[in-house]
Amino acid sequence: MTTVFDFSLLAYDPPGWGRVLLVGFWHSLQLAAGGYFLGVVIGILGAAGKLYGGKVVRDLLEVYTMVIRAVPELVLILLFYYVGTDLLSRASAALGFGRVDIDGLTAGIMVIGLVQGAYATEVFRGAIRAVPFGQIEAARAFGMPGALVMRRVTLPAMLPHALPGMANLWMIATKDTALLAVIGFSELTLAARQAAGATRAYLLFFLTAGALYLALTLISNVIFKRVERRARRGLVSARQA
Amino acid sequence: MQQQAVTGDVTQPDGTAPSATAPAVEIRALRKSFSGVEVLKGISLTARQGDIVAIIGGSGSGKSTLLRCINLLEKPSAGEIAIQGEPYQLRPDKDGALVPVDRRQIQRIRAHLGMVFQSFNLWPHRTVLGNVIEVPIHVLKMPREAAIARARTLLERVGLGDKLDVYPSFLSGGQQQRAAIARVLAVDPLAMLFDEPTSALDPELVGEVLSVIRDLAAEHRTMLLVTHEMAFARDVATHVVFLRDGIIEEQGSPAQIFESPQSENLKQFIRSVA
Amino acid sequence: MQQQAVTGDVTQPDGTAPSATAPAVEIRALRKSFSGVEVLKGISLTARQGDIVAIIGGSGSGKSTLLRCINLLEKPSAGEIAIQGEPYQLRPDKDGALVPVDRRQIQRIRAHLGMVFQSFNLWPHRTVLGNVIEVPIHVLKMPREAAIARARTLLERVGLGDKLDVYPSFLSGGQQQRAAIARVLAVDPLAMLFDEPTSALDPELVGEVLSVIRDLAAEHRTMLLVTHEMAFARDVATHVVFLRDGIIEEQGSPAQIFESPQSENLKQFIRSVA
Amino acid sequence: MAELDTLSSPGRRPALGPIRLSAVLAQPHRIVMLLVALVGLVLIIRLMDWAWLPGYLPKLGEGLMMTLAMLVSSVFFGFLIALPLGLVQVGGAWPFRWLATGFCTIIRGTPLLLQMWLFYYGLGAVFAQFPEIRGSWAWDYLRQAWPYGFVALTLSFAAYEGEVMRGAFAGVPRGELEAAEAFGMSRWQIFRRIWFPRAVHRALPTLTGEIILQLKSTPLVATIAVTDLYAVITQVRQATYLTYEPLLFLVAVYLCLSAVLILTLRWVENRVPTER
Amino acid sequence: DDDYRVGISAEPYPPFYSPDASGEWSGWEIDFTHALCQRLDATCEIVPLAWGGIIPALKTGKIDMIIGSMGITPERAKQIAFSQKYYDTPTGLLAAKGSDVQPTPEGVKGAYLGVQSGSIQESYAYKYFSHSAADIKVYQTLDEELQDLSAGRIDAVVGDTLAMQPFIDSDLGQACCEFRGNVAADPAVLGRGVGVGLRKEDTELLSRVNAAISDILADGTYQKISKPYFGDLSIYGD
Ligand SMILES: Nc1ncnc2c1ncn2[C@@H]1O[C@H](COP(=O)(O)OP(=O)(O)OP(=O)(O)O)[C@@H](O)[C@H]1O
Ligand SMILES: Nc1ncnc2c1ncn2[C@@H]1O[C@H](COP(=O)(O)OP(=O)(O)OP(=O)(O)O)[C@@H](O)[C@H]1O
Ligand SMILES: [Mg+2]
Ligand SMILES: [Mg+2]
Repeated sequence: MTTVFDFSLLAYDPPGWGRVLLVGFWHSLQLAAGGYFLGVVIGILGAAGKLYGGKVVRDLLEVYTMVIRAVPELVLILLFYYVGTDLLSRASAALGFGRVDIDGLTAGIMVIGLVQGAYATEVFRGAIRAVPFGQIEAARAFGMPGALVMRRVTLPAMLPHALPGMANLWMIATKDTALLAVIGFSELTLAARQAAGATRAYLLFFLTAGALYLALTLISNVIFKRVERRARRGLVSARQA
Repeated sequence: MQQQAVTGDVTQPDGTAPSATAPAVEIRALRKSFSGVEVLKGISLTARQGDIVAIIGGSGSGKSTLLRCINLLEKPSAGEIAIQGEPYQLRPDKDGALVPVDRRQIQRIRAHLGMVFQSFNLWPHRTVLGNVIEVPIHVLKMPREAAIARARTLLERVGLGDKLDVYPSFLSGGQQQRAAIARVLAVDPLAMLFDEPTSALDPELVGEVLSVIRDLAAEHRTMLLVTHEMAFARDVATHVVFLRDGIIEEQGSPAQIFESPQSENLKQFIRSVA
Repeated sequence: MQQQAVTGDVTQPDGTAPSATAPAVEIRALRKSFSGVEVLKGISLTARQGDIVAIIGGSGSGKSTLLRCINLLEKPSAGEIAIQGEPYQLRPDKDGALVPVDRRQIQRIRAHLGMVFQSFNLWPHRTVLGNVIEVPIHVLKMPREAAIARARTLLERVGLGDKLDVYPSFLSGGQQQRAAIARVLAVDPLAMLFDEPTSALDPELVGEVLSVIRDLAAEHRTMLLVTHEMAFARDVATHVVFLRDGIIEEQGSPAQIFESPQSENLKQFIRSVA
Repeated sequence: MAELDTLSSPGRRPALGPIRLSAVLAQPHRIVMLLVALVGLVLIIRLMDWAWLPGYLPKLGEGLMMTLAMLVSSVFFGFLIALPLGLVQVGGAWPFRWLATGFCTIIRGTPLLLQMWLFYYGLGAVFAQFPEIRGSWAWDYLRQAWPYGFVALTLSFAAYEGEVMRGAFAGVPRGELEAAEAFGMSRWQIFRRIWFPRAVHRALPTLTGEIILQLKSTPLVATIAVTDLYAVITQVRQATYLTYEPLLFLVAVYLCLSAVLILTLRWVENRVPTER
Repeated sequence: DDDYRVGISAEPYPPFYSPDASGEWSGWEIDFTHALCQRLDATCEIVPLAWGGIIPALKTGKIDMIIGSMGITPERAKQIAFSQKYYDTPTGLLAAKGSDVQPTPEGVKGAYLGVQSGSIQESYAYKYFSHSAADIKVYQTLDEELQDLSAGRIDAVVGDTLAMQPFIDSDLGQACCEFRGNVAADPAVLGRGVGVGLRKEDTELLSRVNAAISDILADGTYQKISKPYFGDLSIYGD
């Protein structure tokens, strides 16, 4: 092997490995987006449960977030991937639906979503609590049903408070996809490793993958900044800024 | 709830019997405890259509709690409340509070009770116009176009015709409170509830808001108004209710209350705020 | 800086010529701009040893800026400042501000100018005692034992003898400000500079701090004091300086300033704060 | 992951220690939940296959020591690097500021796993090409895997904690520094006596969260052939072909580690005065 | 008409299976799988999985067969069923040229050895070499082992001789390393060749797979598949 990079290895068409990397990157994006979306859904439900739910719901959610935040993502991924999908397919078999087949992408999305969900729960809980209670009370005083209050007032009003946390979660989601390399899901990191193994150009492929991740982070940063500025339009600090 | 049995029925300013208009808000034997401490100790009160009831009293006397019970933002411990003749259907829960039997009844009634808060509580993520059309569209299911047209008129009326697309946090306190009033007017409320609508405002802004309320009073809208502005209460109220320590200690026309207070406490209160 | 040439030299309360004590703080033709806007427009002022100069004036008149220029927390744009007869050696930098020629001279002089801030600015990572001994030990190189002994006496004196090992954030505002005063006293300052030392305090705590300053005044310590407490200024100051719009519009004994103000602006200012 | 400190205030973590045990038991539904958990635990112990555990205990112990060694050393050295990283981003000359910001952005913007592989397989292989390096004393270390894991973990911690320190340095109230200046302290004295201790002080409360996050990053070293706790469990899984037991055991160990860490750090935090 | 999901390891294992630059998996075992599935009258999908999770994946139904150079060992046979062997490979030791490592417990004294995680060679190395070797480093892939061997970070690799062959033949391999021969046999650890892994309950599939393998061996397909990869070398063993 040489230290001089052979950039022809990155060409899109074979024998270049560009396509493999891009497909891996695409998988990473799908994973991150799917897991993030699932996490946001779990997070909103979890936050609502923690704030408005019964004692038992609250405690269970507390256990969920605590376990997720105390156990390494890598371990959680293994646990959810092997144990989770096994339990799921056993449950469905027991219910007479036959074995469910969970493909790698779905499993990966579920795993990342569950991990993200715990953090998102905390993000949304904090954000909802940052909404002055009077605004929610005003909505109730106008006869809005609970779900409508949530949809029309609580969620949009908490968005500016949640966005910084949500931006961070997205960054974490994109990076956590790399962990799925460990269960053999061919996302960007594993693709880079396979390419590197086949060509022995380790430095080249890992640096390329790193650049892709970094580009994703930087672009996401810009987008989130924009969205945040938009969401903060109505807030006082927007005036000061 | 039987009309004639209502105690503490508000008498007309001239001290004659109640006029013939229908009751808009009726409260009977209302009690409210916060974790064991009784804050309202049996309040009965009727406000008829067009009545403007000023609720006065010292700090902690239960004024806000009374007002908040009227649209069930606080769950009473005992008693009955009826809006426009329709009593809330309540049942006691295990903590001893009265909770709605049917949430939808409460929501339906609430939609026609406009509450104006001390701290405005506009929704900061919507423009002024957005705040005003929110409830008509999403709760009252009014067509969007109609809601906007009406909101424009109302905002024009409270002097915010040029602030439609501004976000609330860019308004002064007085403007925010006027927007909040417009938001309440947009549901064409059976009764309006004001909880110290000017006490969070700088002195120079109070006037703006009071003059808007004065205009509303001139239209004979039913209003219940907690206020510390005695001059204003005397001026616009048709009835004044003096609350002390969770009971109505005295009530009557502004003239009765302010010129010839009976109880020692009311006398002292009027002295202290003068 | 020549003594006799100083304009705006503060006259004695009785209106006679300046007493013979040496000047502690001399300011001559001081100007200060913030990004092009001139905030101090030529201030000349002398405070002699033992003088207690109250600086009054409306918001934004430049009081804080003047005080902060005295120990060079703000870099003046032009003018001269001397402490105990020693002028700061300054040279203009490219932005037009005067910067120290020799940092160490400034540091040496600063160590003997005690500044008490409106917001206390105690160091929260040190106990009250730690705050007071910090400068004596690390700047003045006093032996630790001596510094502690002195700090104890001073804290005793401002009424914090029992709070030595408490962290500042556990003190009330008034106690924090008294600790800040003790911290300043620990350097045995040639002059003390107070910038609205009570305006961040709740009304009931103001008295504590003022009484400590009053005690210091009785010892004839040189003090320059920005304050909004007119009664206090009249009471303790030997001279009062009225600042308006970056210039000294009027100055004199408290009696002159408060009983027979000359300028229209001062009259209005005194009316407005009364 | 500094970004998470906004999410997980460790101070608000639920009952983990004896401190809140009474509060836990005061609520009847918690007793029920605790009982359910206990029954579950007993079932797990009784019904599952734990025969492998005694035999692997020594290895697990070694793995645990490796995990802790990685954690402690990377936190320690990472923090040392984070201090200048934070400082120059607040008050440094522009080349340093740019370098520090760039470093933090790159490390925080790419997966740690990838960094680890880059260091070990990429850089490590480059080192091997130079006979000078292969001949030197350093080779004994460079040929091993743990130095690369250590470096990757340390740089990662430094980058995330560097962001925290940047905020901490920038957040020291101006007035406190001005007070020091007004007393004639020199710049170096202000830095050493006020600015620096205050910044560290402000950063401390977030440190617990950062350390927990770092603990959670340590198993990644297993992927470059460092035998930490996770790697030992991987060996167990491959030797016994058990799906559940080794993973559950691993989760339990990490839960305990986190709990112990949180309690220790909270204890340490309580010795340090904080602002109200 | 049947659909089977065939698990291989996501860690490339040339010449048996590895992804190429187009992302497709190819290699001897991929060809073998196609031949097998043809005889089973089934469509087979290749599913790359982490080696460490491949047996759980089979047991939980994520895949239906493992055709991934999995040695038939008694330990594994407790968990899953194996078909008859379809190839056999000796375990050998490939050492760096400068070192004097030999494939015996005494021969590896003080050496850094590399093995692949979860492989039979790992078990073997732990059983016979762990006392004398300086360290046994566990790698995720054989590629990385060979990479580190050529880089000099380990002294020898204990690996599948056939899998190491392409490297040994390459310029890089020629330059750096030498094959030092096979280790002493121990079927209890090294197993009885490589077989198709199946769920224990799929007995019907097992017999069909066994029949298909016999077919492939008998009708010359086996030689035809092997030729491009191994030339005339017989990988079936005896
Ligand atoms: N949510 C609550 N929980 C517990 N106690 C409450 C709550 N709300 C009000 N109280 C108590 O009930 C009493 C009456 O409160 P309320 O707010 O109705 O007084 P108020 O007359 O509106 O006073 P103010 O003029 O200060 O607004 C007070 O003693 C108050 O402390
Ligand atoms: N750092 C700064 N940058 C720009 N302008 C400043 C700065 N500090 C003060 N100013 C301006 O200088 C003018 C004088 O400010 P200064 O703080 O001295 O007023 P003051 O008399 O102390 O007022 P107050 O009574 O409100 O404290 C004000 O117009 C202020 O806006
Ligand atoms: Mg109130
Ligand atoms: Mg000021």
